[in-house]
Amino acid sequence: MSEANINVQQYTAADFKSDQEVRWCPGCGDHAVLNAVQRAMAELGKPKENYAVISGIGCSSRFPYYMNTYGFHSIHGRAGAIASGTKTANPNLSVWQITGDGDALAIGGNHFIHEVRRNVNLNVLLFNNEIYGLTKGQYSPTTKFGKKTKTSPYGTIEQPFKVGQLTLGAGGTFFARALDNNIKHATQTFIEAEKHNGTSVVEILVNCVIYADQTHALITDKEHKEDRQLYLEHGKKMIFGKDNNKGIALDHGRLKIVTIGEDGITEADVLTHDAKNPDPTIHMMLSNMQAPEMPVAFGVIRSVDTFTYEKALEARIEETKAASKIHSMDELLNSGETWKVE
Amino acid sequence: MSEANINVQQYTAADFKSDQEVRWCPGCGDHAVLNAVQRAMAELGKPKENYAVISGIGCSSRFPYYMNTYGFHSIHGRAGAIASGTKTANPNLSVWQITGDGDALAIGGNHFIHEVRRNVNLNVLLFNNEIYGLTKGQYSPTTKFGKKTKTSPYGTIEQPFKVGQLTLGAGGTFFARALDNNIKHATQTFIEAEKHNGTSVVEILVNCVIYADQTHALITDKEHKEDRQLYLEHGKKMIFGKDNNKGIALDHGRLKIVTIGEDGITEADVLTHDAKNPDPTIHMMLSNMQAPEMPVAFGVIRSVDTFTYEKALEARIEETKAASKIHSMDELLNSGETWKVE
Amino acid sequence: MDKKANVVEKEAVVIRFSGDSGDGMQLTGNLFTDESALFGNDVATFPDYPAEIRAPQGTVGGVSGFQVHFGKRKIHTPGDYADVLVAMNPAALMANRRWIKKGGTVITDVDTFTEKNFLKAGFKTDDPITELKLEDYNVILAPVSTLTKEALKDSGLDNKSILRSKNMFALGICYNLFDKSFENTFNYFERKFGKKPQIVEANKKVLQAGYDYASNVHALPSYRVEPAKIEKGKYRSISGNQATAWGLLAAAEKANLPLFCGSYPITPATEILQYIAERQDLGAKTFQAEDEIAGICTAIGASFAGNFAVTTTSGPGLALKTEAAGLAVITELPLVIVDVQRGGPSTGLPTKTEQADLLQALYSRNGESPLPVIAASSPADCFEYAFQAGRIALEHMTPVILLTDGFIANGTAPMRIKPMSEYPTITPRFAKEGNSNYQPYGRPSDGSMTREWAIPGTKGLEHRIGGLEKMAVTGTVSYVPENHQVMTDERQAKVDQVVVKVPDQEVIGDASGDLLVVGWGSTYGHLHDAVDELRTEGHKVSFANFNYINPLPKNTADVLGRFKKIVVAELNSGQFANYLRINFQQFEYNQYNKVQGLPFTVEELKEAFKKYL
Amino acid sequence: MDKKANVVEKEAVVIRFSGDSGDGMQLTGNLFTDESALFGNDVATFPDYPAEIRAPQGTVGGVSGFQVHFGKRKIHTPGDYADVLVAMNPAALMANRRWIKKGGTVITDVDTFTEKNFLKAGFKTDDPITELKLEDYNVILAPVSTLTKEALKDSGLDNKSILRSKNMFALGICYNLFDKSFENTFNYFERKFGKKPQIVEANKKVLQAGYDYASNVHALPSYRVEPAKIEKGKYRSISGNQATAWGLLAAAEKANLPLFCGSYPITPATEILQYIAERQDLGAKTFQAEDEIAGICTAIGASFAGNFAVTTTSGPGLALKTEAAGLAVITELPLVIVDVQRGGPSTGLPTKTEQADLLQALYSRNGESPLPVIAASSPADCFEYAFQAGRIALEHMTPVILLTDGFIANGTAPMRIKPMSEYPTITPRFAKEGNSNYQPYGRPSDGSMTREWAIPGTKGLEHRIGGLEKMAVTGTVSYVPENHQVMTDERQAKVDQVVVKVPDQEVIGDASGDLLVVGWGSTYGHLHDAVDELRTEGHKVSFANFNYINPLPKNTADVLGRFKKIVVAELNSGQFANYLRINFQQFEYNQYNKVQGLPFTVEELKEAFKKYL
Ligand SMILES: Cc1ncc(C[n+]2csc(CCOP(=O)(O)OP(=O)(O)O)c2C)c(N)n1
Ligand SMILES: Cc1ncc(C[n+]2csc(CCOP(=O)(O)OP(=O)(O)O)c2C)c(N)n1
Ligand code: SF4
Ligand code: SF4
Ligand SMILES: [Mg+2]
Ligand SMILES: [Mg+2]
Repeated sequence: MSEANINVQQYTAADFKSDQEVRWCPGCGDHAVLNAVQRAMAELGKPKENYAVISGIGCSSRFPYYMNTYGFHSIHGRAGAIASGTKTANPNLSVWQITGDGDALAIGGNHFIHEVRRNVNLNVLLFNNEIYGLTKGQYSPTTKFGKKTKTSPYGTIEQPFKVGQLTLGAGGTFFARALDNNIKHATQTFIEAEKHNGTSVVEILVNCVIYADQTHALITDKEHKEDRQLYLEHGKKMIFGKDNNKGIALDHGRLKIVTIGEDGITEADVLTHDAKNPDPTIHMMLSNMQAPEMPVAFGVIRSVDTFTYEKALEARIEETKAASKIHSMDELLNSGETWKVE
Repeated sequence: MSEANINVQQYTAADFKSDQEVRWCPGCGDHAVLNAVQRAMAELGKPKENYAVISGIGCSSRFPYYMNTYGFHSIHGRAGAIASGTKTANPNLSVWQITGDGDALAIGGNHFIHEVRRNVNLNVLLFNNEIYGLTKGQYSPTTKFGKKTKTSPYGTIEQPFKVGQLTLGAGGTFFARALDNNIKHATQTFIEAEKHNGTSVVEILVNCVIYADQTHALITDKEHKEDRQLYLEHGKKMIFGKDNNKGIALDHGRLKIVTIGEDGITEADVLTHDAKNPDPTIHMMLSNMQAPEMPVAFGVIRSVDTFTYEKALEARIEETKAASKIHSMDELLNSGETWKVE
Repeated sequence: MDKKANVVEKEAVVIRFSGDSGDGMQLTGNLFTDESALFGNDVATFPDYPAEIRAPQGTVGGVSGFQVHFGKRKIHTPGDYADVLVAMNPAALMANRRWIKKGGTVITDVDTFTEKNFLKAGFKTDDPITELKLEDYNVILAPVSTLTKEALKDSGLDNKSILRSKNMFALGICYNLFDKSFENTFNYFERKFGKKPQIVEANKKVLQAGYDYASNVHALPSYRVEPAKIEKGKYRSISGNQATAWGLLAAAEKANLPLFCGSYPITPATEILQYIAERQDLGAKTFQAEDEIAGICTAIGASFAGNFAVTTTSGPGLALKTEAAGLAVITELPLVIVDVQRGGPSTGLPTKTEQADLLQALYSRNGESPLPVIAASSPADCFEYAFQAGRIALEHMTPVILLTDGFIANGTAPMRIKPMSEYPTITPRFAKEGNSNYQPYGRPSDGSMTREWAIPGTKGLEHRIGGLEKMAVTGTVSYVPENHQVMTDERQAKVDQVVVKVPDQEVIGDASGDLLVVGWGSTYGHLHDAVDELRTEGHKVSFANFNYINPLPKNTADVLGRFKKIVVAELNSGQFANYLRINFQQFEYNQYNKVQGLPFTVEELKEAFKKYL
Repeated sequence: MDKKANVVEKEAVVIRFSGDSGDGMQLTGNLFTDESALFGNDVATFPDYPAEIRAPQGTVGGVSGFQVHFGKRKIHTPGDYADVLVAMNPAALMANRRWIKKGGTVITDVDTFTEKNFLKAGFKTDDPITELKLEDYNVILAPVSTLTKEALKDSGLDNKSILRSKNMFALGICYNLFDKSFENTFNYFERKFGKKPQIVEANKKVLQAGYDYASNVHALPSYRVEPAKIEKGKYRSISGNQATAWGLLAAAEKANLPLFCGSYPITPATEILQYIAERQDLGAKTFQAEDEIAGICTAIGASFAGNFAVTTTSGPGLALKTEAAGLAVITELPLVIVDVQRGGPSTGLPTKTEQADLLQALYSRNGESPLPVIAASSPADCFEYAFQAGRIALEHMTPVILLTDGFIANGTAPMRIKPMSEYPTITPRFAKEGNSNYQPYGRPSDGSMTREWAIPGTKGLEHRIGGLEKMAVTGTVSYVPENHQVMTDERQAKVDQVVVKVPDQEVIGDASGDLLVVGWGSTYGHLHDAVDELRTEGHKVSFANFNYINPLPKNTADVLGRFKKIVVAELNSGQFANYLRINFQQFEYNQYNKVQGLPFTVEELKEAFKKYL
């Protein structure tokens, strides 16, 4: 299958629905993400058979069964390694890794930081519900400090990972954030992720209605959401708020909220988002913003183009082939020191 | 063994030498680090029996055999988890994890980021020689891009981890850097690491004379070393250079080198190092500085005090005990619903 | 109530409560069980959850069940087939059809018989009774929803809350059916909903309404199950996972060491970690690790530090722990590894039961790497075997694998509460402070092969251990060929020596005869019942259930040799049979195996064993 | 040279070159081997590195050795004991004393006999010959260093460079001893140091000096080993690890698929990864993963994508891969897992050899999780068995474990180069584009049980696979109890069916007799020689060496049944013997086991087997 083969096709989201009954709890945030991925794939227009959707284990990891593409529901934590193998073996596939906060950051943490470091061209959709859903409610590496769960009956004593910080710490070239209840924005974010060359990590804040209901409520609750959600776009000003008059500015090396029209602040004082800046400093600050003090950033926070692992490998192989005298096993076997017995 | 027990003792470095012959290659950087650790422990003056030195597998991980303390040479990559268990089980011990760039960041990557996240009070000495020494010269996750090694005969195609960036990405509270050929400074750095409450990650640049000789030469070579090594001290100006007239300043959110006395620059323009700043932004920039463009930072780059995992657990247990009616198995077995058969 | 005149006496009865996940069947079943136990019956129960957290309402996938077996005799299993099936909707009927005893009683809520529900449950017609061929059964189509609403029409509760107490109506019917009082259940309502008197009243009312309804339905039989002759004492109901957790806590107490549990959640083992996490009041430390490898490794680190360390998991997790288990073997550190087996291979059938990790437990480590393996055989005896696993680990300085499985881990049964003073004290061989001649791998002269445990922090015992082969006695690294043989043999001898702690293998039935049924672990109950019934039928069959797998009891060959034939029955493809072939090649082993994610049924076992009689 | 008059003809000779790590003994050994092979001898070699990268100079720990066995007959092993020991310093003498054949020749550099060196080597006196009781040996105290310096005094080289060619002096002595030409060695110098003519000349000069020295030492014997009758053809020298790598490459070529190797370095398997990494010119992709789990998982991902995927490791790494291996079993994806066994348990003796991962390979996965297991038996046949492992994996859609070990992995032997056209084409069952009725877990009617492989990117074959139990044929998730049994049985039947690819078990010697020696894998050579010698002595003993472990060859029971006694000899505590007990309980198995990190010696085997004759 050559690149030329990959023409834009006409699809609808329904073309990506498999015949399997979706088994998540009613109200689970995963439903919306499924919907958004199906829309994104339809919109991208790549041939359906070129998608491989690869997951680990968890509620969210049931995802591939519901997709009418090639799919692999693997073992807990290993989706990153398996997806890396699939993509390296066949760089023409569009590989989507589906994973949870437990799957990617607990048992799968090593594969996660290494796929990010290698910059394999994968789309990593990390469903962060801050809990182990499938095993019925134990704390995860993203569970908020102090939270009581089945394995922390007296409250956790662990600081959670910040997904963006960890991604950038591992040298990530792409980090974005989406929200289960904003399907339209999530769809666009997934499309951006697919378009990025390299490991595209998308943290999706999803709600587990059963074991961690309302864990993202500070951000999603109706009353405050406009004031606590900042939608970033490359090249656009970082403006948000109910009245669309709040902005993010840099003050002595730190981000702060300013109000346009107050204290002489104008739009010019507000930062313009530069997702393509190779320096990760501002991206790190943006991805670390937490409510209620600051708004939480959504959309593509960082997207820096560089070479990808699987393409670099292909290129190296082509160079080596061109430079080598050996092109078959027969040539290899007969190369170097040999002798004849007659 | 109670805290009271831990009086300052009189030791010399020799007290920490075991009777085992040191088996590293002549010229290996590990020898110097061993020396520095023994000096640091002697200087710290804690009872020798309270030290537990725990390693994985690798040349560097042979370390515990050479220490006359409690020691555990475990399996590849697992030192972080084992050390976390030891420290959590007995918070009175001073636990030193000895690990390599392969041991900690390849197979042990997950335990590494999680110990850092949990902030278990360990001293993690990460011997970074940018190679797998013990298995005779394969590239590691810190090997420089493009380097030819036994498993990359045509050059690597992978971006290396930056140890400081990864540590801070995982939420690290302490990061320092030391050099095998500066024993005195390394000794002091190890003492700082022990004094810090939490996971103290010290990246030690060591030279593998056999498989990656001179990998740090850009920093260590005689001619340039003063200009390429910046020794940080909390509260002190970031000044370095042959003539002690170079400094690090902040310019539009980026670090740059300035020369005191040129272009009107005075010492006041040079940054003062604040290792205790909870905001990791500057620490990240400092730890990411690379030669030859910038000097490489040595010493304690970040040291922020917060609660540690093992102490938080102990405190939680004490609270629970105080609040509970159950203090023995008999009480537990007889609690709740029971009935009698007569 | 003339109906009560013809009460039928029963030896034992199986009831299966089933309904939608939201129908409260687990609570209903537990309340019935408690009443039975308090009355003096012996009981065993098994819950049966759907694989999904919340499968779509009304579908077969969403059915939640709870089976209770109670009797006037010793109850060994939750029962194969239900005498009474309570099915709260058509899906529950559909899902459980195969589990109703021939001619049994079916109580179902006829108010849920709607076209939509039939469709969701996968019925092809609107007559589920005929479709399921239940004509010869005693089917009670009770208007449960209607009568519940009726009973609570003046309660002031909204419709949703009212329908939530439907399950109490069903429970009331069952109480009537088996002539039970419900004092204890009323007490439960008070305790549980004390702060909401409206709810307490509503539940009481509906329970009574169900009871009264049953009094008036003449088709309903009336049974009585007399109290059983049970060992005197105080009892509590316990699940296998809870008993395992508590047995480990008990071992820590008797060893006077803190318990450290390093684990990673995995079905069906997670609850052990949860039960231990609750016990911070007993000083237990749980470390929820980032993965299974960190689970066992933190435990090894804690063991090195001198705690009683354990790690808990299921098959796929055990696979991940084997490299580190080998480290515990070569360093000779005490450690208990609990494997709650589930359906395999790979992720397999995570919520189902199986016994297919036996060879994995025995042989999954690289190199010659022996360790003791023990298996529990009932929910309650998980306590005993967890305790023994801890005792062996601590007193013999070795990792020990304890095998349970989904069936006993989730099932519950009464456990007699023994005072802790009746358990043996556990005494590890600690090296003593100031022993200037401490040899980390010295073996005592008493033949026990157990090295001394020197705890970091103890003055003068500084030493180094590790995963490389070590010189005998001193423990320094050694590449000497002969020494490797010596250490290989010593490690094996140490495990063999554990046999001193292994009680002789018991035989249930006569000590010799035509057929010996051999089982291990959790199939105990079913095999026991099958053999009992065959014996009652006059067959010369006996039963040996193994709890100690490695080392096997001293008298094993003796036991096996006294029977004309042997049949090994297991929920796998023959792993214990193969293990016996390795150990006692002189005997012929027949096999009965099943790999369906389900326990045996007594019926199939009897049929299978009769072939050899 | 009248000395040459009394040349002794020899069947076969063992030389061991030994010296400090920096003395170039590996090169010396290899050059000698090449000369012998070119001359027409059969050869086998084994290097013996110190465990440390650079142990302190002059110590026993720092001694590096290289043993070569060459002969006019078929050579099966590198030899037990050396006819000639070259020892470049006292430490080399000390380290290898036990490996000299009684009365053999010892050539040592007397210039290194200094007090300091004696001390470092652990001698108690300054007379190593007496101290090591070498009086009855033919000890040549050659002034190697002095004469090397003498030979090069006008070379213009510095002292250090001069001393670096000492090894060529020793080689020259050996060439004289065995009457060898050194044309090929001279050629080597030209090729290697062509750009530094000074070095070429120096090496030639020293080699000649050594040769001339030997001509004048009358104590030195003169041997001749005639060419062997070897199968005609073109040969190359190959190590087991290289042969494994190339065999995998060959399978990829014959399957017309890219080779993907996902691995993590580990002794003694690392070289396989390295040899594959070199072969980017053949399109091979190596993925050096972050750990063993990622190694196998990237391979599984590549297999899913349609590559020929392999992962390579040693015992501790295999332990880490078992969970994922189970995933390959249940998803039925092709995959070769190579385990180069080393001394265990745990880290154990990483640079030493052992056969103790057999049961781990067979049984380490959770649940019933069968897969084929194959073992190679010599450096050269690693090529063949790696190829067969690939063929079975790809044509039967299953993971396959290939076992080799440190002994054959590091050892070298000549391999006859067969043209690739003589190897069978490998034809996986690909599902075809446009097959609208593709059933991921459908089984063909030909009984092979092999499901079809649908490669992502192929239009119309979109489907999902995973680790949960799957419905037969369709592959969708299924919790149906009977289906689990069906799939369990199908997976087993598929592996059993691989027997169609397994050749009948051969017996070396007569087809029946008094004793059958049974071995598997790498002990082939030693067992072969021991049996040959016993047969020469008139004993009715034969030998069966197993390469196919699971499934076993069809005629195994038949082979075993033809002998009065059976003895199973293995470098472990009896794992294959136990496996045979499981499979063929009807026979009695005697055992001979050794767990010392070393191969057998022919001598000890003969002695052991005589007990049964
Ligand atoms: C090797 C292994 N360990 C543990 C488990 C149990 N397990 C399954 S899913 C899961 C956590 C899932 O959490 P997350 O990835 O956040 O997914 P969610 O269910 O929340 O979507 C765990 C611990 C397993 N299946 N396999
Ligand atoms: C499970 C396992 N995998 C692989 C190995 C092989 N191995 C031993 S050390 C090592 C890498 C060591 O590199 P590093 O940690 O950087 O230590 P160094 O030798 O460079 O000091 C590897 C791959 C092993 N011993 N165990
Ligand atoms: S348990 Fe939580 S995460 Fe899982 S399906 Fe239900 S709502 Fe979603
Ligand atoms: S190989 Fe390298 S890292 Fe290992 S001991 Fe030698 S110099 Fe040090
Ligand atoms: Mg989650
Ligand atoms: Mg290294």
